[in-house]
Amino acid sequence: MKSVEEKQNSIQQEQGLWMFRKMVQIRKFEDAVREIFARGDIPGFVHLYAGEEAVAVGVCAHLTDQDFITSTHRGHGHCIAKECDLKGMMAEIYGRATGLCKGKGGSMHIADFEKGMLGANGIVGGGIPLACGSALTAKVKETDQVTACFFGDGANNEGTFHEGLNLAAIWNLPVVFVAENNGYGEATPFHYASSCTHIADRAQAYNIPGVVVDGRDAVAVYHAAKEAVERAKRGEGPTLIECKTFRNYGHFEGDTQTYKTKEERESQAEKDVIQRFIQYLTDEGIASKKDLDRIENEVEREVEEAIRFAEESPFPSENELTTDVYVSYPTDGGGA
Amino acid sequence: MKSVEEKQNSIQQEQGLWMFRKMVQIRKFEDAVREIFARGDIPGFVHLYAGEEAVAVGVCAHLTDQDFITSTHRGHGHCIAKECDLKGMMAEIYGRATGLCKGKGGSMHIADFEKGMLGANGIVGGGIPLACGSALTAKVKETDQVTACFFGDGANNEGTFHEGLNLAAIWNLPVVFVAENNGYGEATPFHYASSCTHIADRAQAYNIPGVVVDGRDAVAVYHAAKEAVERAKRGEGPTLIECKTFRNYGHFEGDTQTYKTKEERESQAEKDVIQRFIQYLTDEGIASKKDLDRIENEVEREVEEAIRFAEESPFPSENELTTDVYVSYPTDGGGA
Amino acid sequence: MGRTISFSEAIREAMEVAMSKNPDVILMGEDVAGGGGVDHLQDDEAWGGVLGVTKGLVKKFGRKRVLDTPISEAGYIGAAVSAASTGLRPVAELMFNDFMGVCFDQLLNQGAKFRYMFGGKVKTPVTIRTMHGAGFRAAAQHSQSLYPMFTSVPGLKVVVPSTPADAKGLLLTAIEDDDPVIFFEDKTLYNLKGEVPEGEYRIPLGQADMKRTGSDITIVGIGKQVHTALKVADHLSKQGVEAEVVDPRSLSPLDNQTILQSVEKTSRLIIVDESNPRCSIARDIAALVADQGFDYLDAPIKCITAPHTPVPFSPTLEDLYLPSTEKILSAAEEMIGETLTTV
Amino acid sequence: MGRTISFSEAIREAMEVAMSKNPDVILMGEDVAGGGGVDHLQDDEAWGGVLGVTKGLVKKFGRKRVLDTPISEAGYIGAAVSAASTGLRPVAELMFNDFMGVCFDQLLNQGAKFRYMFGGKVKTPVTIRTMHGAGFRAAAQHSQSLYPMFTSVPGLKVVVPSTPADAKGLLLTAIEDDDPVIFFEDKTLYNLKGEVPEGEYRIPLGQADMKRTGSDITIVGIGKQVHTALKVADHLSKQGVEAEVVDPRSLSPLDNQTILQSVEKTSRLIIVDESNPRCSIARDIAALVADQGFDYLDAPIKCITAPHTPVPFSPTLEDLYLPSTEKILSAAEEMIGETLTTV
Ligand SMILES: Cc1ncc(C[n+]2csc(CCOP(=O)(O)OP(=O)(O)O)c2C)c(N)n1
Ligand SMILES: Cc1ncc(C[n+]2csc(CCOP(=O)(O)OP(=O)(O)O)c2C)c(N)n1
Ligand SMILES: [Mg+2]
Ligand SMILES: [Mg+2]
Repeated sequence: MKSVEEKQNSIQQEQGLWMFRKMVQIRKFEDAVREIFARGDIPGFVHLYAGEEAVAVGVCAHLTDQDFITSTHRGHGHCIAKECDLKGMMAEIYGRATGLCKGKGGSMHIADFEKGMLGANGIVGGGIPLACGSALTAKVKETDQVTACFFGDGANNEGTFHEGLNLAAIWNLPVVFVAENNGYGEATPFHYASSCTHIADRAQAYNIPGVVVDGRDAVAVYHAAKEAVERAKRGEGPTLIECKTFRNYGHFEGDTQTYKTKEERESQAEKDVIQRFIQYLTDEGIASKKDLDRIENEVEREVEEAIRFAEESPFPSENELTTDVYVSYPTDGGGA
Repeated sequence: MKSVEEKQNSIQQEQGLWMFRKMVQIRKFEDAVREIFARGDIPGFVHLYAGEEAVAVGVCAHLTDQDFITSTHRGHGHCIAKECDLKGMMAEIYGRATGLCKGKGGSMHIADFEKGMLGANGIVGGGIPLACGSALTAKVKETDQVTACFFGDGANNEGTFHEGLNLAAIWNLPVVFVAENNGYGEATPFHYASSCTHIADRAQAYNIPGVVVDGRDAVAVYHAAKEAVERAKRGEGPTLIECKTFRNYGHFEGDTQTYKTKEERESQAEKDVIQRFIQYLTDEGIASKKDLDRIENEVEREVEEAIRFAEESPFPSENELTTDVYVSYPTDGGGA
Repeated sequence: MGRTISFSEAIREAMEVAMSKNPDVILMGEDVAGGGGVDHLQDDEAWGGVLGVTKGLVKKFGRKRVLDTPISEAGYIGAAVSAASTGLRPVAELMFNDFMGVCFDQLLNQGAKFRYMFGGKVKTPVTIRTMHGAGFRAAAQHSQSLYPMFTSVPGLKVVVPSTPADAKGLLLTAIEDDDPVIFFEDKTLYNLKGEVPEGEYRIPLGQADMKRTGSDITIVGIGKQVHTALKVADHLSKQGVEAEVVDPRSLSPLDNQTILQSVEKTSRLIIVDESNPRCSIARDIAALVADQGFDYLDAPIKCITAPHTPVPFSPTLEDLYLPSTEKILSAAEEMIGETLTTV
Repeated sequence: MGRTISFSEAIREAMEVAMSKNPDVILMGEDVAGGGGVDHLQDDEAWGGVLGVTKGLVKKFGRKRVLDTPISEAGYIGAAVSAASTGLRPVAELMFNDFMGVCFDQLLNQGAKFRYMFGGKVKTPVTIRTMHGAGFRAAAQHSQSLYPMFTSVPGLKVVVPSTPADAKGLLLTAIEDDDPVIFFEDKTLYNLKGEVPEGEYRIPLGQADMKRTGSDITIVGIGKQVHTALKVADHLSKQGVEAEVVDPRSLSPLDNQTILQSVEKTSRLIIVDESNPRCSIARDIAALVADQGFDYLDAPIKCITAPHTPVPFSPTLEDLYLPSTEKILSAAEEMIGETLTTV
């Protein structure tokens, strides 16, 4: 095992800047969505990823477009870390024809298979078996594609968690299970709903490695994910990484979070993941404050552009209602 | 902790003879079913419990009619250990009107709520959430009823296993989870399907005690169950007991068991659970060979009577087809 | 009669009445209390369900009877079913009916079949409350109306109320019913206000309600679509066509007689429902009438449903997805053989 | 034409052809190979599924392409769905359709909706093979016919074959189809023999088969009930009534045209199916005709289905549960307005 210092040193400049950019993209994207939602321009409900950036970014830093991820209802961050187009994402959230899913999916169902992003998911725990599927494809086709499977602390009590981890373990599938433990499933605390002390402890039940990392430390996530991804690529099977993290806002927009104390909200907010990563990058001399400011400004503009793009985009045309149900659409849609 | 000897000494004569009787009842009942099935007089398919008697009996020795059990597709043994009537059981398996479920349930769905037997179950893992339900009733009503939940090694990979154990753990429910590890789910070995070394290891994932016992040793099961039942009654929550056991016959009648080697079949059969318990009872001076022979003869007659009863019983009358769907059966059965 | 309260308040009231009367009634579900295990949380600040329907009940009845569950639907729905068959009378919330797929076995093969499989020797008085319906911009996995699947299962009863008063009366009956009942709540109706009787108020299952009488055409509406049907009826009335609007309220048991009698009177039938069309309750009712009411009919039976597609997210598409007054009117027009001005 | 082989051999053959042609086709399910991880087991002694339908395939294609799974239906059905959307073409076996309740979400909300939710940018060529049907004395949890629920889900295709040749032709098409297909196999038909073409043989989905032509009455049969319908037709023929027996073969897509054309010719319709009645495929087809074929009809549409009860275990009750030739004949009799001698 390398020491922590040695590990930290291994983040290369290019990688570090990419991570920073992605984290800032997520934060600014989510903050913008929050604002737009508040003024009523975004339909439905949205679950924001702000505060948890280090997790998605630290993991996806090791993945290429050929690798896969599965995601959750809180999926914007995973999409961005997997390099989905911000414009297409924002348009999707606005329900526009130019969205990544033509406006048919919405916030909870953004996918981009070309980027290996297999879909956000409105079903808690729904993505875990799916991660086994893409990993099975890689295994049968003998590619070295890895699947990262993101899910929340609430999801770790779903049956699919158990079935998926066991299946990945016995088939030795190249999956990295990433538990995003933000302490709550909706309003219910992790310690009430889960009988385990740490989600990572459950890895023992599958004879796979289980690791707890500080999910607000992008560097720590980066290193844990690196090991797990390499392990998977070597054909040594799945790993479970638990990232202890913090959700900056409510479960969904509109949640007043009475279940969190004021102190809890404030003390955690202090440990902001982006500030912390900036500190790291500058301390290590990987980037200057100027570089980072430049990136922030660029991202600022990207997000503005994404919003403009979305707002200027048309809604889907009427005929889109009944297309895309089947690849081949015989008769009149199944007798309907 | 008491020593093994001290513990063994604690089986009282009455209890020991009850256990012996129940084990012999199960064995003779199952062997009879096997014969009748082979000659074609029993419809459908049957899964026999022969070989696993020590588990059901060792656990149910601690339960009264007020306590509950949930069961599996391989449920005859659980029924008998929970004191279901042999005649009513046999008639049920024959599909007769006098069966415990009026012939409507069959081998896989025998239940007797008056005895606290909440039903065999055709769905692997299906009984695990149900066990949490009866335990919840006991908890809310503040009774000291315990629920024993039997399930197989195959079932330990179902999502319901995970959800049920977690639920019982966080709610501190009075459940004893009894994993009957006979090494196979159908033709698939435990070690192929399950990523854990022992099912009991999975207890750690729920912060509850997990115990492995030799499920072919009725005394060992008895003591492990005693501790777990007492713990549950003290309000200290669930325990997971894994009983390593052996299925004397195939998965269902007709299975030629090519997946077991001849040696495996023979070496295990040698360790017959009933012979072993006889040895114990006589060695300890709890019962004489004569007592046991008398019980065997009595059971022989009970099983014969049960068969006669079943064979002489009528099939259900036609109107039974549409009764018992609802308690109140308004209009013509839901518009049908 | 009662005061004017909302659909969601009416539902809460039914639970409150049932819980006050019978200590065996308990609530369970994800955040039905809200914030389970949070020490500092005042009970009146607890969520009370994701849309606040059970808010206040934990304050009144305590956390022993209002149980937050983990996100383990198979686990707690199964527990509710079995708690019911062993002496409690649980009301379990399956947040969105779309989540049935992770817990359906505990209803399909367990709760629904206990009584039959066990020869009539057990009852399972469990109520499952669950949200359904499109129009909330909640997309494909949170907008379905899946009651046809439940209706097809012998042993289950299925209720889909359309008004606050019906919701209260039916839910109280459902909770007190000795069979498993699946109670569907359209999330887009929660804010709908209406007069609701105070205290104990019950409506029997299997009794349709004539939401409007008329002699020219029968429109059967399910849940929210009762209101669409009423709108259409108003419009038709202005043109001299009197529609009878029948609200079955419970789909299983279904009040065949009221539907058939209405068609006997009007000779024309439209069924409006927002489930997908195939094997739907709309087609189920159509088939009932095509058999037992065939001789009454003067025109083809029309089902106005959602198309055979998932629920789209985009508002423009979702609005098209739902049955519209236009579609119903044009069906009515065709049947009556006259041109009616569209709304 | 082909040799005479059984329904189950025909199904195996379709898989064999598909696997030989395309390395992306894999099989997975509980004991579909049989004895996964057993060292001493010869591949030709492996189970090949609980009733031996896949027997021999592991010997031919190896354990890398024929995968025994743990008893984790949500896990492996979900894996099959996602393997399909990422490049494989899996055929997953859900042993009994009754087990859908433990894994339905992966089909209902995942596989079925991917294409639509993701804006048409993905295809999910997965086939789920599953056993259904009563008559095997397998009791309430192993005897259901649950295709109506699947038929109601947009995005899924649903196939219910009645003969060995259809089974082979439809399964090969299903496996090669780019959408998720649920393929239902009646376990009581496995030993049914029939002529089956060798090698590649395909039948398109959405194309009903006229199993018998006639001019007096249309009987639509589903799965095994096609055979009951044919028996009835023989009997009717002796009495001078010629029934047309239509086998839809796939329920989604459904071949509306063939059904409607037949009713146009005969003016009378009976649908025979063994699912429970409510929201069933029988009622679905009845509603179709009550709308689009109303003017052809001379008599009420009759659905002969199972009653609204779980499947009873006792053989005497189970026999009563299934649609009988007597019931169909008496429905036909009523329609034709003549007294027919019962079989
Ligand atoms: C099967 C299912 N059950 C319940 C829900 C409702 N729901 C949506 S998000 C959520 C909380 C999830 O908590 P967690 O997994 O910790 O993720 P987080 O929101 O904290 O990121 C719940 C209960 C759902 N979408 N799917
Ligand atoms: C949900 C579900 N999946 C699959 C089956 C088919 N099945 C019946 S018994 C069985 C094996 C169960 O193995 P195990 O739990 O070890 O119990 P055992 O038979 O060894 O007692 C299987 C796969 C089922 N009944 N239910
Ligand atoms: Mg969380
Ligand atoms: Mg086993």
